[in-house]
Amino acid sequence: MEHLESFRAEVKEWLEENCPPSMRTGAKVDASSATDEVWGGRNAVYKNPESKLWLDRMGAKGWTMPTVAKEYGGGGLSKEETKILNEELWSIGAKQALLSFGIWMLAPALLEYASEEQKRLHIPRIIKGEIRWCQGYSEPGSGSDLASLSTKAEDMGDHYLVNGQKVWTSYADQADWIFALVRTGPQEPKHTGISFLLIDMATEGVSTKPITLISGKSPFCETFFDNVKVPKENLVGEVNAGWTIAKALLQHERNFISNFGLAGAASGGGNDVVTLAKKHFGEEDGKIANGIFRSDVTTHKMKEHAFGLTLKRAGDEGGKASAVASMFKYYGTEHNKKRHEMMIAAMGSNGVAWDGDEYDQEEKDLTKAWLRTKGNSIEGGTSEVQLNVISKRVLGLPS
Amino acid sequence: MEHLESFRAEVKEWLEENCPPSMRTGAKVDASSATDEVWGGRNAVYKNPESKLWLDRMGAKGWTMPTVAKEYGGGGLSKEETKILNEELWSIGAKQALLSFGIWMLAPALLEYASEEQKRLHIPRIIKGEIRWCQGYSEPGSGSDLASLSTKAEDMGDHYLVNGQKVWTSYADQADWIFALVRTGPQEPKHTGISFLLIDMATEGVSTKPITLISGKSPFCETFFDNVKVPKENLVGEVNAGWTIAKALLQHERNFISNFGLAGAASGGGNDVVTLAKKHFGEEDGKIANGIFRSDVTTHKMKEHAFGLTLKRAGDEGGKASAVASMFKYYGTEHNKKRHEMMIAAMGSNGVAWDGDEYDQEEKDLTKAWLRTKGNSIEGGTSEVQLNVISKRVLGLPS
Amino acid sequence: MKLILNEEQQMLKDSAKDFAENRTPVNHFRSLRDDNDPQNWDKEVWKEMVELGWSGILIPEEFGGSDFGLAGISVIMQEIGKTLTPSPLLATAVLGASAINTFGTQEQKAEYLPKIASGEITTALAVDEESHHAPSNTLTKAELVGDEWVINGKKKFVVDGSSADVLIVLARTSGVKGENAGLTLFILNANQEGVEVIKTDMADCRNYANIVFDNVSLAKKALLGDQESGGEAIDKILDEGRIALSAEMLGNSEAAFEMTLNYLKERKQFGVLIGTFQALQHRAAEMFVEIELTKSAVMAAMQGADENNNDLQRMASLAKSIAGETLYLVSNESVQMHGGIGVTDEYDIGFYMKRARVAEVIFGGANFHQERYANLSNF
Amino acid sequence: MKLILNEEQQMLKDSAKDFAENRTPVNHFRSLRDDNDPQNWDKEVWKEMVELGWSGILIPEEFGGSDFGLAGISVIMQEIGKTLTPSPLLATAVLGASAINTFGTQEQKAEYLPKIASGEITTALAVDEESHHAPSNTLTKAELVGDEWVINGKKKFVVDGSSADVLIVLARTSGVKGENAGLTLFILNANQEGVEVIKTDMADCRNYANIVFDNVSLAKKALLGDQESGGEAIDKILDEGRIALSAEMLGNSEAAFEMTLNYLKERKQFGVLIGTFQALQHRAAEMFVEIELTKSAVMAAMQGADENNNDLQRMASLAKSIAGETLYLVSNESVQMHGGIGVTDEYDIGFYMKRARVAEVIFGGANFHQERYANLSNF
Repeated sequence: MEHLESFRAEVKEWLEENCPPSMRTGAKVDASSATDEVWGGRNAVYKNPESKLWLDRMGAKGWTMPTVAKEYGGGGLSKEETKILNEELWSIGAKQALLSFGIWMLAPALLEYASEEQKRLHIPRIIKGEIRWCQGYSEPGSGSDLASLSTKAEDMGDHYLVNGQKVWTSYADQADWIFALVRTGPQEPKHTGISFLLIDMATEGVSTKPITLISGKSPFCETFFDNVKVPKENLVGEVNAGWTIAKALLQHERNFISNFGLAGAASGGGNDVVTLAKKHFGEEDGKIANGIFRSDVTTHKMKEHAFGLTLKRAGDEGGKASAVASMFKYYGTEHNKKRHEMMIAAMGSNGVAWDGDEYDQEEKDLTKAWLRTKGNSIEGGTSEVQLNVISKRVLGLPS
Repeated sequence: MEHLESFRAEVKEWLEENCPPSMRTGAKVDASSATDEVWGGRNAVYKNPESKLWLDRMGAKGWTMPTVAKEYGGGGLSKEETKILNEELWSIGAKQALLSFGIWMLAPALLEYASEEQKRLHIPRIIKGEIRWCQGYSEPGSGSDLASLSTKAEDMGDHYLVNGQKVWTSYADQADWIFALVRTGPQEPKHTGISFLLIDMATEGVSTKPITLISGKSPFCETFFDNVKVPKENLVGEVNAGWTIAKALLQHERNFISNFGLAGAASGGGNDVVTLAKKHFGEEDGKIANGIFRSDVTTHKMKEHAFGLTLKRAGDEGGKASAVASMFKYYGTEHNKKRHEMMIAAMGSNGVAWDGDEYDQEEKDLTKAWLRTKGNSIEGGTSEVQLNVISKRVLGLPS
Repeated sequence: MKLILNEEQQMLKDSAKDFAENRTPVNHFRSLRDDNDPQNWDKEVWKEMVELGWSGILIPEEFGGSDFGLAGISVIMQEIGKTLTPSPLLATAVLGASAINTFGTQEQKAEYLPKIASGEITTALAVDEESHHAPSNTLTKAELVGDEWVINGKKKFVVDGSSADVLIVLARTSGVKGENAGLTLFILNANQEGVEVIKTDMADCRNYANIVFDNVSLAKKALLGDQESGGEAIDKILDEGRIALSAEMLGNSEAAFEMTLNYLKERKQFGVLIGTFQALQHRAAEMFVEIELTKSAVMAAMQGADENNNDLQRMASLAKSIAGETLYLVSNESVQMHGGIGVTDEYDIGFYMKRARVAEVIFGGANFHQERYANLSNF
Repeated sequence: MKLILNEEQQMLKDSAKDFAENRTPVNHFRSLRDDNDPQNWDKEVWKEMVELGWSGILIPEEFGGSDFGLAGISVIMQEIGKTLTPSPLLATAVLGASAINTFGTQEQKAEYLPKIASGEITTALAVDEESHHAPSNTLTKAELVGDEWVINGKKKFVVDGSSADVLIVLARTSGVKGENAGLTLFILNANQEGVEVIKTDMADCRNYANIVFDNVSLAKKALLGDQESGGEAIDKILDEGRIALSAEMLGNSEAAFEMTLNYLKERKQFGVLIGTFQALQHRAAEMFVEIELTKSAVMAAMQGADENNNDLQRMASLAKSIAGETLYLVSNESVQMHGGIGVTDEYDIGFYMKRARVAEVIFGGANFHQERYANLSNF
């Protein structure tokens, strides 16, 4: 305990000295619209120089991935120490130094599946935010059947020759490297002919094209590989054994998305359905003036309450079963869609505004946010896939 | 036109002379609880002798099946004449002279599929109410997969030897004869080894046992066949071709059941959910005092309204496609279940009363009626089967 | 009342179907959108619609129309709804024509109806002032100053408001917010001094505007219908509009559903057509049933309106509410069943979802109409 | 607050599970029903429950109980709910014990609590007078006449009312219908003169009674809690009852769901197990999710109650509402998925449906609790 107390003091002191003032705004990061997010990478542009400073300092300490061993550039902290670090960051309202698919997805996979050499090469660069990664899984036509992918990597002796196309690659147009699933065993059964490959996007033959969604511009891209030469040392794990790594990563993504349902609910503020309903329908005796809508809001909020408690219970139980993740992914995204439907319904015509000066920016943003939620129950495994997983893996129903 | 006018006059006069006073009460027949219904048959008991008189007179005219040809004991009336007959019966509030599965189901099938001899033997007795029929289709374990039936009829040269068991035979304990599906071709594919057989229930080896439902006593029985000898002339249609007849009959049954959804709704009176809600929740400014329940009632009643209009539209379109029947069977029974759920919910604790003097008979009846509706979406083809039919036959979705 | 189309209505429907499929498939809507067309509808297309007689369907023959009734215009709305055909049909041929024909003086009819029928002018109906539809909440004020009416206020979410030549405006001549009494309708030219029309871009790329009235002076004859009779009049006009809009929404649902069924029949996953998945089959079957119910409600409302059914209000609310709920269901399910491509702008299905939510708000959403239906039914 | 069971609670749960599975499987309930047992529960079984200490879980050690709290009794309710075990546990060990322990004088505690703990008496709480739960609508009147309270009125739908030795009654000492102020609790023996207990048979074969109070005279010490404090007191007692009942309803749902899953895994139709049909799989998965949400709501409510969470009312309403809606869904789906046998009396699944609807009414249905939750949340 004494050690932890002194560690807390050290952290406090370090933060006091090193966290720049403008990085202590306490602002939450809103992944959909924030403009001064820091994603790092070769081409990063820092509107605020202090955010670069903050990244460099945190990166140097390895505190962007505090539990990773120091030999890979991490913080080398214990769980307890990490908890303290997070508490102290929280208490000064520190901004997140680095948003990164490298941190969230690739690094954990590399730690488990990569060679020692690969770990020493890639993980420190992720932690320092030097290299920005994107994920290349989905392909046109593959949909829920991810393993049907057909981007091929031919073994040319000293390198792989990659040809094909990925879709739904987030921020591919701004990323430096991509971790991709490729078909190396065209004759193998579909799950066993897949490998996990790291590709520098500066390589000749790689190109990207942004995808416009129903909600407007998006971070998603199509990514094309046209005779791209990839060094053989960029293969992670065994050849044709990439599906195992992919599954582990997908699970991670699913957990990540399932929190959507509550993200906004927890943040409160102007986007709460109750606030919006009172504003647009009016209040009577402190109640939403439209009785039918109030009734809908109530059942919705009660479900939200119970879902929040379920997330907490799963945490308290320490359960990490993939089936539970499927439940959260399913319910969280469906709930989030419903939540946005209720918000725009509460707003009447103001809830369907798109452009121009007659409506507030917040209103127009919400219209687009509503449309964006429609993807939540598709990306990272559709709701239908999650229900399949629950019925088969949790409930043991026969195939 | 002149002919029709004189026909109407004739009918009026005949009814004036022949319809006994107590048969003109205008009371609707409530299939679930009526005690003075007339079902005819060998063992019929007539609480009111005038109901026997009314049956005999209507039967003699053939007006229990007015459109059937006179040679089979029917009324020999045209469609227009039948319409007039029904209008005149309605206008004096005449009770239905005979309730009969023979009329509703068997006779139409016999007219289409039976031999001349069979028609002349059986149809007149149905029309006069001399023989009461029941239907032997379902078997334990057959469920939705009706064609998997296993009651077998072995060809013994001069007769069939029937062994097996039927379930859900309505009023089997009071019926004289049963029309049954039996397996005559055990080696054939399941749909082509089935025959349609008429069996006198007085034959040795036939026995019945009533089934108690969650709602209490029911007209349903189990019917057992233990080495029952059935004359070969009792086979309707070709041997092993019974499935065609069965399908035609099932369609008929489905149409029949699909009207459940609106039956009660149309009848109004004390069992309407709005009336019950106002009684038990109270009224404020003429509105149901509980806002949340009022909201539920409203959407429910609007759906009911649209469903009623859909039945009317189907009638106006003259469409009789089996797929439409599936829609009505599905929606009608699901709606009826919901309607009963809402009625008992409106009544609070009075909606779950079962026995004793502290609650009204009407309340206790409604509790049982609610439970009885749970069978609506199972009998005559489950809701799931109807959805399968719609998706495949109407929407053309692939198998 | 028969819930089937008569021969005349069937012919109109066939003609509209043909027009929508061949002249204005969804790509027509897409290209107007991509071009940021300032009017959101194409003048040439509208001219062809006028030539087909559609602008005059609610107009008596003496004023150049065909008097085919609300059912006639509704079947057209249903068909063009299938391809999201942009046009001022709702605002002009339904709302404008109905308002003037039902409540106008002989002089007003003679002035405006022939011009509507001939396509010379388009109209718009300015009602809403808040985010939720509520005619009785009208605050826009009309005061008699000397011989003239002076109008002040701001209207919002006016369908086809930015392209209309003539405006019909609901204003308060007495009473307070929340009262239906004291409302009066006025008719005026959109280029009248003091009228500021601000086009607003909504999610579905239909033409909408907010309109400011700043000391707009009108002659006495600008009254449409009797003074203070606007509450009742607007109800009748809106109910006709709601029914026609419900027909359009039904068309939206039918088209989105058909696109989705086709997708289920051609898209493979895990080696099989996704239309073989029973869970999707049952959801599709449920959508089918809801669409059938909607057809009946719309049919009963439009035929009833033409037969002067005294249940018009309740039927209009039934149609609008059910059409809205069905379109909500179908648009959501359609996008979900399309998977990833369903949320891309490149694919058409998302258009139906955007249209769905905006149409839901026009002239009252399901909430509004459920409450109205309940009140009219004594629930 | 942790949303997991502590060791003590887990042991109680295991013990209850064992008891229910081995001593009181559903057949125990069935045979009591078939025998028309006048009490609807078995004295021998109750004696064994008492021996396990269940009647004393909410009673302090000084009065012979174990003081294991609401979570302790709730996990037991959950387990015995799985087999529909009939017993006076809810009315006695939850409502009676909680009421007396929380609001009783030292004297009342000493008089009643040891007897409850030892199984010597059972209790019942008489609140409702109308078909819908509404404590503030109480009309049963208690007047002070000389030194005595005289009670007149009629209570209905009293859980375990016909077998109870001791009654706790909510009566009005002032104020009018609809007011919470003016309510007072009384405790009395059920065999008191003027008390008429009429057993009522409800659909689920639990013990219920209507109770008439005809000039029932009570000594002043029959007051439970302060005069006029009954409105607040009853709320607290009912909330504990609601939470325990929600746990039982959760157990009902879990058992019905498990029976249904087993059926899906063994029943064949068209040559395959019906559990392979995707539409049924998805519906089963949805039920699973609803049950998980219910578990969390019940867990949070019962653990919160024991930690004196100041959000007790809202949590109780959340638990009761969600437990009710889940049980409604599960009981309906379970019967439907069982097909024909599901609606026969011979098969157990129908029992859960009957229990579901009656439990829904006890202490307020989803409507009541949604309204309460909304008011408490300022919606």
